[in-house]
Amino acid sequence: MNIHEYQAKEILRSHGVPIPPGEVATTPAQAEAIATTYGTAVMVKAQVHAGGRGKAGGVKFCKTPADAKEKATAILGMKIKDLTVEKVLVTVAADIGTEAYVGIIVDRATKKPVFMVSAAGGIDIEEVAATTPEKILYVPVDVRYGLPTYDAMRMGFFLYEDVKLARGAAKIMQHLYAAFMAAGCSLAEINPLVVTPTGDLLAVDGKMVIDDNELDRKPDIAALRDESSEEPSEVDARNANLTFIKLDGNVGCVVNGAGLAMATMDLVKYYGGEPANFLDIGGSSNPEKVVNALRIITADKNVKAILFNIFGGITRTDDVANGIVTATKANPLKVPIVIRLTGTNEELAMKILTENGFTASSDMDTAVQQAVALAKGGK
Amino acid sequence: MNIHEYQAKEILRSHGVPIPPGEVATTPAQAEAIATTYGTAVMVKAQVHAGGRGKAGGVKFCKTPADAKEKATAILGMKIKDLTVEKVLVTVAADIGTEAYVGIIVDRATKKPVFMVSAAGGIDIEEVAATTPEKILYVPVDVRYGLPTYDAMRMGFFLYEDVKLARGAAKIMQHLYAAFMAAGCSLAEINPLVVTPTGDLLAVDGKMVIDDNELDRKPDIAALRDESSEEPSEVDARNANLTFIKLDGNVGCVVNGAGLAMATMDLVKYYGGEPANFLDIGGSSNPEKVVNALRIITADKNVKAILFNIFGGITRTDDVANGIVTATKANPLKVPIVIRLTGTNEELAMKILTENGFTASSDMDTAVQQAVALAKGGK
Amino acid sequence: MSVFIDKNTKLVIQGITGRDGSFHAKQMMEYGTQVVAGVTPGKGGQKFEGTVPIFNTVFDAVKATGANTSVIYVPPPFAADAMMEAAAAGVSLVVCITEGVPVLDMTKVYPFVKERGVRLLGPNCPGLITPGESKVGIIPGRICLPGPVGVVSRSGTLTYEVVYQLTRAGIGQTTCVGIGGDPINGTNFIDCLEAFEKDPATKAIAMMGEIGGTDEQEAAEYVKKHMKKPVVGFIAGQTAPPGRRMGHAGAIISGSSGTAAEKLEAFAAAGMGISKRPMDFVELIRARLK
Amino acid sequence: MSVFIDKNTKLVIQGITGRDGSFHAKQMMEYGTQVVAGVTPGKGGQKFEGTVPIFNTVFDAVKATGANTSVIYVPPPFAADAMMEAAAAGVSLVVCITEGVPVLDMTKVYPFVKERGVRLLGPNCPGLITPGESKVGIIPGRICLPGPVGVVSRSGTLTYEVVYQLTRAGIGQTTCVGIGGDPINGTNFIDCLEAFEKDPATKAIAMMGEIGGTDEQEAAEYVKKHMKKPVVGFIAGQTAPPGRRMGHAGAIISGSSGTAAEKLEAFAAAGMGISKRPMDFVELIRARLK
Repeated sequence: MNIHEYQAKEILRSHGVPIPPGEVATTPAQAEAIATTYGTAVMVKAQVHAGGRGKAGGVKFCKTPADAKEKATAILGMKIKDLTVEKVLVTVAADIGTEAYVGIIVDRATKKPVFMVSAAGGIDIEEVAATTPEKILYVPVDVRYGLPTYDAMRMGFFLYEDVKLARGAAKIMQHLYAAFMAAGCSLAEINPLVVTPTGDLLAVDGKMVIDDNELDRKPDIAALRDESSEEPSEVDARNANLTFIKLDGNVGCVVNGAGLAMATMDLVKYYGGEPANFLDIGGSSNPEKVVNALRIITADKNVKAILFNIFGGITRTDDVANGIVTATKANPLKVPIVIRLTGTNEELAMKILTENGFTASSDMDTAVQQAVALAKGGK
Repeated sequence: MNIHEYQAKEILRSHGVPIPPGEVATTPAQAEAIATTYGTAVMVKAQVHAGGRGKAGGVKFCKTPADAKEKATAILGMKIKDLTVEKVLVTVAADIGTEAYVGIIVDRATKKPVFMVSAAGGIDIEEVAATTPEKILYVPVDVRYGLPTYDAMRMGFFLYEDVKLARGAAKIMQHLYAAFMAAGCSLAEINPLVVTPTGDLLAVDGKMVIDDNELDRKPDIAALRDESSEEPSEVDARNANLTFIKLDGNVGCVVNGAGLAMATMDLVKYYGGEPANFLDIGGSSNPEKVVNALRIITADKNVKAILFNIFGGITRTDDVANGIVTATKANPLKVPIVIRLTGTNEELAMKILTENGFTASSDMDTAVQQAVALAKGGK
Repeated sequence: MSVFIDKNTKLVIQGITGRDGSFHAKQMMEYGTQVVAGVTPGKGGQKFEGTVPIFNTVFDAVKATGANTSVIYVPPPFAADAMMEAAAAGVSLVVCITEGVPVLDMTKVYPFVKERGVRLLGPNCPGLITPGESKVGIIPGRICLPGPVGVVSRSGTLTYEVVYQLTRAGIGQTTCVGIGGDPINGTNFIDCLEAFEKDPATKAIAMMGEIGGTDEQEAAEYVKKHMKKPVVGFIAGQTAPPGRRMGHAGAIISGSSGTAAEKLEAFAAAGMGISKRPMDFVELIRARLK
Repeated sequence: MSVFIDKNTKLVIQGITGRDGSFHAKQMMEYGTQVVAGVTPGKGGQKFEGTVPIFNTVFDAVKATGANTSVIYVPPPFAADAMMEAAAAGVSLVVCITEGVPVLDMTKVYPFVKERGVRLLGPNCPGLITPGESKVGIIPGRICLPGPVGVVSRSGTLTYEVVYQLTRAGIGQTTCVGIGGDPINGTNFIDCLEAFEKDPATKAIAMMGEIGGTDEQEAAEYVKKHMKKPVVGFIAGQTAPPGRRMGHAGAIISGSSGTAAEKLEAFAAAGMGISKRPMDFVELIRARLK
């Protein structure tokens, strides 16, 4: 789950990371009022789940409250990568001496959280990694021991020669690590970490991505989700416990299991079709899920044919069949449907479908070919 | 460092361990007032750093506030193992169904905190260990992982068949472990852990011993020290950064290093003398320490001779010599002194001592023999 | 012959009385797996289906029954503890079916099982099956057939699909292993390839990967360097939108973007067969068994 | 010959610019120890006494100088981190002189160094010395003499006393090791006995224990089972008041009260010589060297 900059900063601040004062505004007047209370130059920053906000014109320096109002007017409502800006962060503008990058991610290879730090901050870390990899220090953290002071200091000295700054940065790493663990992150970044001309360290931008699997046990973090800033159909799917990603094709896919779902999309493409979505109904059997899946898929006007590909293991195929029957009774389909079912309770499923006027096959390859043909207007 | 029951219970309570309500009283009137506010039967419990309070009459059940006043009158001021009771804990008397023992200590052999739990609680765990060792379950904790739920549940089921009680006890173990780590304990005990007739778990007595080495970084815990309940000369020594234990003999010993100090006491005994104390001036050189050591030792009227045994490594023997000179100038000695010095800056030390009228040798064996003889009134 | 499990596997089921646990317990028992114990705290002393003794803890279960393998069907918040309990209690193989285990939990579980020398499969995996001998997990037994092919996959239902195709074509399996698709799991492709290479009964290997990470690339490297037996590979997610299943930062660390193209290239460089569709495994494997 | 350190030991000193660190750095350099680096955060780039390069981190020091041993003189709150840093940075021996390290810190440091295969001596120990070759720690060099006796002790100044007596009697030492008296330390008696048994130059061993714990009893058991070389033992604290240096609970776990009598009995049962006074080592060792 993505959270906004202002939310990530709030978490970081509560763990001791120095953050410039800031508040969120949803109207230009609010932005002006916030800038007035600070009485200094401010930054007005679009709060959307997208990179490249600066390049898109979503981050502006404002000398005066009037200026902040004007910039907020321009930014609120603008679109950045298809997402409408609903909120801006109004934050005290920091004097910037040097900029560094500090991030942690969970790394598959070492099976540990790994710090990445670089004195070349403020720009895309991907670019640094590609062009000057020696400018990044990687430090894996063994969570059994936490982040030891010596590793934090090692990173501090990698960023700064001055021992006072190195110590300050080391403390920030430890706070960042604590925040990362406490919030259940898969990624946390401070970019840039700034040294002001007076020698203070400040986290001028902050980013956090939360592991979705943490949300059940962290209601405070789960509450940070901003559904207004996400694709509505994906929000809908998530609330129905489905994994759904909208794409641009016309073959709506309903599959159980992420691997089989991807393989199904690949096969659609292989036979010249275009998948309209990735949709994994998951492992547990529940007719309700199928009902929701059909509702979400049919809401997409691009969808010209629907393909079910279910291999029943934990999933009982009779539950899926019942779901199809229930959903189509309530809302009759306007596009053709191709059903492939095999595995657990397959015979019962076939019986249910047949009795309700559906045909179904047990072969994936032919089902996919058929769906592609139907989406193209064939029979 | 020992802390009182009421202090340990406060720490345990703050970590979520269920503790019966209680307050400290230093006068019988206070005890009565506390009992009145509870409006139930209470226990009045002597707060001293000694075991066997119950057998000594320091723990009493009181039906009424008047009863509490009367029992507090008897307990306040009584002596338990040479320690005067200055405070009592007045606490709601729990209905007791069953009693269990739960403790953690730092174990040298496994190099881990180890839980000891037994359904045979309420009595001395040493007795259980000696007579029915199979009634104790030992569970070492790897601090890198903390106390896992499965180990806590394993202990819970060892104490109680009922899963609700097992879960409750498991939670208490986890709270106890958290308290143990947070307070920097070398020992923490709940004895007894009680199941009330209504099926609630309650920690009716609690004990904690703090690792002295933790106190510098845990000022809140250090502040719990109750000097009024300790031997005054030992308090004095500790405040002077000396390790001192008062004994009953007449040869006052000033040694650097615990091992050498013990070996010196052993040698005093070997030659028929009795050491008046254990005193380790520690590793770092500081004439002030010697001054304080002499002050503390000469305060003991039993001391008939003073023996210095210093092997200078980190300790500089000239610092020790200067300390002896300074201390005896300010407060001339009334008993003979035997000085053995060797090691770092030995020649300078000998010169300082000689110039100030002292004699000193470099041989431990003869120095000890001489001190024993002098303490016996010899020359 | 087989890898990891066989007819001597003595299984304890953690969460045996839960919805999924009880369903699959019966499935495994029907398949012939030696299910010697179940664990549900508070139900110690009872019996599952009148035959399998239930214990309060895995410790009790292992002590009483000599179970050497555990399979876990407990909900995500309890899964990490369940894996550690199994490893601490002394089984040598732990299979965690549970989906949705927080990845930070796994950063702790992984070294825990490693330092005890215990093999962990999963989490978020379908388990494994040695056709005709033993099944641990949720792979449907009737789609499998004893035979010479080792199957290893990051995905659940995709594994079923491929195994089913093989079985329908009369090509049996030594052992089918679903390693799970989570970022941190206990057993990876290389572990399985190594085991299959050592297993005399395995004559060819079918391997199903996914986009994301570099496990497949490393596996290909391993095949190239250490394997004499033929390996056929597949990658799911060739048409998946980039950046939705893995972050940029992960790509930086691994020096790879984890795309299907990159993985297939590694397969080709290792001389592996490449199955373009799931069903293409049949002919590719058949050719390599001759 | 010797154990743990010799003339090839390349030492980095953590806390080289502190009060104790700088004093003993000079002592070690004077004794002939190869002091190749010092560490003080913020003083990286400077030189100690004009010759020894100072680094900000142990990592930098090891990388630049190839130091294989570290000695630690940092204050107690920083000692645990310093031990872990040294172990992580790649030295094979870490000697921690610092006194007053919280024991709970050591419950974490101990597995950390163990899983890296690093030997830790201490904390709260005087270090070790191989007379004539190298000294790491604070044992005064001039009281030692090269020779055939291995010395191992839980106490600092008591070690000096015994070594001094041996040296005055013309009996030299291979290596003198102070393992420290803290409840949890990195190297115990058995580790040292094993090393001395293997060291061809060591012909007899002097071992000084204290009351508390069961290390001496286990060492005696080890001597009985595994040692061919003669060992003479001493226990300090025969007259110490009971219960002041160790709690009851510790005694329960170990099944022992850790008294001097018990330890001396174990020594006797192992056929060890028993030195009643520190000075008795001289004759007992002399007899065993013949």
